[in-house]
Amino acid sequence: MIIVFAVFLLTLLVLTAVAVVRTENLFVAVMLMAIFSLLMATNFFILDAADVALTEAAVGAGVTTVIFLGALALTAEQEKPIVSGRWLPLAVVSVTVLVIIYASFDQPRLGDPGAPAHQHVAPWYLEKTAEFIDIPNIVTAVLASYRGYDTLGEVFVVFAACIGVLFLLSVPPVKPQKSKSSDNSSGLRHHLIPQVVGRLLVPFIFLFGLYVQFHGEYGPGGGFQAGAIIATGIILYALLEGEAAALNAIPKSVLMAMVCGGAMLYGMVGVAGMILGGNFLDYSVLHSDPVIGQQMGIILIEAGVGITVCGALLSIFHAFAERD
Amino acid sequence: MLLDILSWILLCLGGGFVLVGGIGALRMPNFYTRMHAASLTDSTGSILIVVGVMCQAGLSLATIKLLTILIFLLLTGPTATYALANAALLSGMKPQADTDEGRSSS
Amino acid sequence: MLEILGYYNYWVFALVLMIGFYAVVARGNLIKKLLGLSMLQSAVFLMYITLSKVEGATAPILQKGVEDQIYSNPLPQVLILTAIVVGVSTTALGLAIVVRIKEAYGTIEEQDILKASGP
Amino acid sequence: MNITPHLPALQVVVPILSAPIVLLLRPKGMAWAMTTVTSLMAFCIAIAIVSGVQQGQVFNYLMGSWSAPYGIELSIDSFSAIILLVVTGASALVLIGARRSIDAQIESHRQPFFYAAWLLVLSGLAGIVVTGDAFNIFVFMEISSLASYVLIAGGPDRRALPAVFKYLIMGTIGATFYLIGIGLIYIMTGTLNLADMEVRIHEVADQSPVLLAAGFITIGLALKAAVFPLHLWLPNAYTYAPHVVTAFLAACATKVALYVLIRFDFFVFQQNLSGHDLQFSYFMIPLALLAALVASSMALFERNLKCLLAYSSVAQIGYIVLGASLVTVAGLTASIVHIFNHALAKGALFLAVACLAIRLSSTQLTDIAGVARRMPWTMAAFVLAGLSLIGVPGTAGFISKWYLITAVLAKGAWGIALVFIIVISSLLAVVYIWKVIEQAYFREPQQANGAVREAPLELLAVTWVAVLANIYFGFYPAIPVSLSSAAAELLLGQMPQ
Repeated sequence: MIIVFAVFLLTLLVLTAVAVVRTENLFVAVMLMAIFSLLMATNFFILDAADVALTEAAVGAGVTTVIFLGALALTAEQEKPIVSGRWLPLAVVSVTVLVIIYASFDQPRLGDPGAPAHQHVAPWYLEKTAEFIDIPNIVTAVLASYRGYDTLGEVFVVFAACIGVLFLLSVPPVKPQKSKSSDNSSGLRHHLIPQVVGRLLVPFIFLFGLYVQFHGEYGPGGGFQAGAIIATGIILYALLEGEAAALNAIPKSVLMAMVCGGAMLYGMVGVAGMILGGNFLDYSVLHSDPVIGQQMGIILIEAGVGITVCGALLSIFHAFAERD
Repeated sequence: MLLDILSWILLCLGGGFVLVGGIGALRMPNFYTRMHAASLTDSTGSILIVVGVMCQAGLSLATIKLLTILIFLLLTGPTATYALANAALLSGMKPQADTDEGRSSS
Repeated sequence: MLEILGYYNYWVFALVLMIGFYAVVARGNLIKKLLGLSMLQSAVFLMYITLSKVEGATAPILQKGVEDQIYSNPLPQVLILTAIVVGVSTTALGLAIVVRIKEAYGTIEEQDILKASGP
Repeated sequence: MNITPHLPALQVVVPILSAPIVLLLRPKGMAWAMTTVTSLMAFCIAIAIVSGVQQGQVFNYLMGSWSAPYGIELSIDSFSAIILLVVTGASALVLIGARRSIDAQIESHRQPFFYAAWLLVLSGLAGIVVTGDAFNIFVFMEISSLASYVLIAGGPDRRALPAVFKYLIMGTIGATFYLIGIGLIYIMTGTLNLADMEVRIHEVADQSPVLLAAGFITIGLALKAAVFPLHLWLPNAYTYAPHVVTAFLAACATKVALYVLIRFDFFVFQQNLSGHDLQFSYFMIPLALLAALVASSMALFERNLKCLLAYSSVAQIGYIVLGASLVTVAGLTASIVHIFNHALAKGALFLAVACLAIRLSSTQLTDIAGVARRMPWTMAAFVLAGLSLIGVPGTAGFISKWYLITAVLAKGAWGIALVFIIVISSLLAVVYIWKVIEQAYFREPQQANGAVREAPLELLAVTWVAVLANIYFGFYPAIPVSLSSAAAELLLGQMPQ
């Protein structure tokens, strides 16, 4: 039964992808892209990847769409029809599809427990996590401890994107914006119903974000998801009350401090491991009991990740929204 | 057993509503009628489905989570519909009784 | 049954990958190119998550008191968590560049930019 | 605490953790000082690593103390050491002289972002080089790429923006292809650790997913490395970037992508895929030769000095690929020595261009007419670095050309044809360098250039340091050559022939 559902979803995914490419209205394309991300998230969930599904839904469907819309408001909504040269790319693309599909016949079939990918490294994680780290969510354990260095890198990717957007958009706009947009930026301020409902929702979104942050060791969730969820909560607040109110609540300097502070927190936990006699990012030396040390380290770095992601996404949002 | 049957009835009903809503969104002549079709059935459908799933889950933590989801859906769905209609109205799309014109414009 | 789904997943991966690639290469609109780019990345996510699935398994969250439960492979999921964040970072940076291009050239169509910066 | 075993981690951690600090520093003028000091520290760490490697020390570092295939392992051999030297050296040297040039091109309130991005590029590139984990390479590749988009987009010319957008698109496609390749290998082997992969891929080497993975990884990295014909992003990106950024990135960004390409291909694929060496040669040699010829000819017709040098970079990447695609120890040695020497020569040339640009505010060839009279030291540096690029004896460029030609000749009859093409391409280099020299020395200066003075002292000084390094390594090539030949033997060590 679930397979029929999965096939249906995947087919829908391809159709959505085609629609995104074909439509000439960019607004429609961005909305379809959000649907595409949601479909993708559902697929991930069917394939047992709860953490990834949560992230894709929060980041892919939520934050990315908001950023796209922010950029659309500053650029154009309509795409010019293409004039020439669509056959060569189509030919290249078709050949590549055929090659990839051909190669798929040698791959181990889906779900085969005997596939090499499930034989070598992964079983070790599944077996040893209980002993070394003792948290139920193995994805979090791998993310934060076994491959914590990757995650450090990832935090700095977000950091790089954030400073990049701020750097690029710190140039004052070349031409003065039309006065029409000033009405837009206050968003839904004059609409009673969305405002009331929105105000009701915002605290619960924060609560859910914190739950995802601190429940990450036990269930799906963690720093990225929590950071993205809390950021969307604040973005909702900004849409309801206007850009200025959100900036008033959390000024840009605080956002900057969050971005830098979260990244530094992560790095400092790693350096602390080094100073206390372990290797970089070795959390077991943080406490006399290595298992508790690992757990402490994971909670700390997840907090660092959450703070940085939240601060970075909000900084990026404000950088786009301000230019309106 | 009885709970199981009840739950399946609710789930099927909910699915039916959502399906009808989808058809409506496709077949209705203009923007406001389409939205109308989609939003009403969507709310009803989601209530029925969530209650159906709650029957399956029995008395557990999952039921409380489902209840929260239900409350969220009931709050956000109509609000989103309202915001959408309002935005459409503000951007100059007039509701029309004359369906023929609506068809040609949509 | 799962076998068919296995192949189907890979084929969808290939199709979506190339649809995204087509959008990047053949479309002249810069925002469309970025949409294509994030589709391209999503396709890769699908491939990784597909290969993490194990038949009859559940999500890799250890359950207390349940014996001989099999779990799906956590490693590709971790990699994709990282890759999703990398994807949104790239998209955000790309959009910032598009906004600047729009301000500098007044257009976000590739041909018009070439025309404007040509001579 | 003993620092030596932590050196591989510190190489990345020091610059990466300085980036947030640079952003928070007050007053903002401190950003440059902090960045330069950090970069110098990274350079010192690299020197310590190189001296350790030369004494036969092997650097392996387990991140988080998790043993190798489970955690992430950093591993440094002589190949990584020489690239580290190039990356950190280029960053430190350029930064010391960069301050005025950056002040002239980037507004002061945006500078902290710029310097933080610079540090991220540095740590990203260093991170790629020190790591022994395939996915970790992807993560650090994205850090360095995103940050280098930021650096390039900092240029005041609006044409920098479309150029950097193109770079972003092609760079991301490259990274995504690389990711697909790793995924396919992971399906077949279950590991991400390069050393482990090398062992485990052997059993599945002939299956189509592995071949597909080899294709995806090679194309993806070739995109990042601007291997002809995937170099389309490079000329414009280098031309419109801030001048010192061009000097830094031209010296090391593409080189690091080439490093990953060579490492992956020789470490993982060559030893396990039957016939891969021949496929690699047949596929890459024509591309390399075309790169050398076509890009050199493109450089001939360029009117912009930076664009000319950027095309010349594409041609030089052709030489590096050519050496590697011979799949012999001599060829690979030539290739790695050339990575080092080309970084020296191109870094010096772009620094000289930065010197010119700070006074002339344009890099069009017509605008530098007669400038040698006003800026004799700058142009002298340009000439010497140009000689090194061409490969005149007594400069570093000669050493790598010599190794390359020796390696090619060892291939027998058709090697002579290859030498012929190398010589033609070098002659083209003579012509395009001469074109610049002719403009600068033998044309009447334009009226507008009347007030032009010699470049600021610190920028001129680092330019000359780079030029003197070219000459020094031309006469005493022991360090790069010994490291490169050790690296080449290591990479080909377990080859059957």
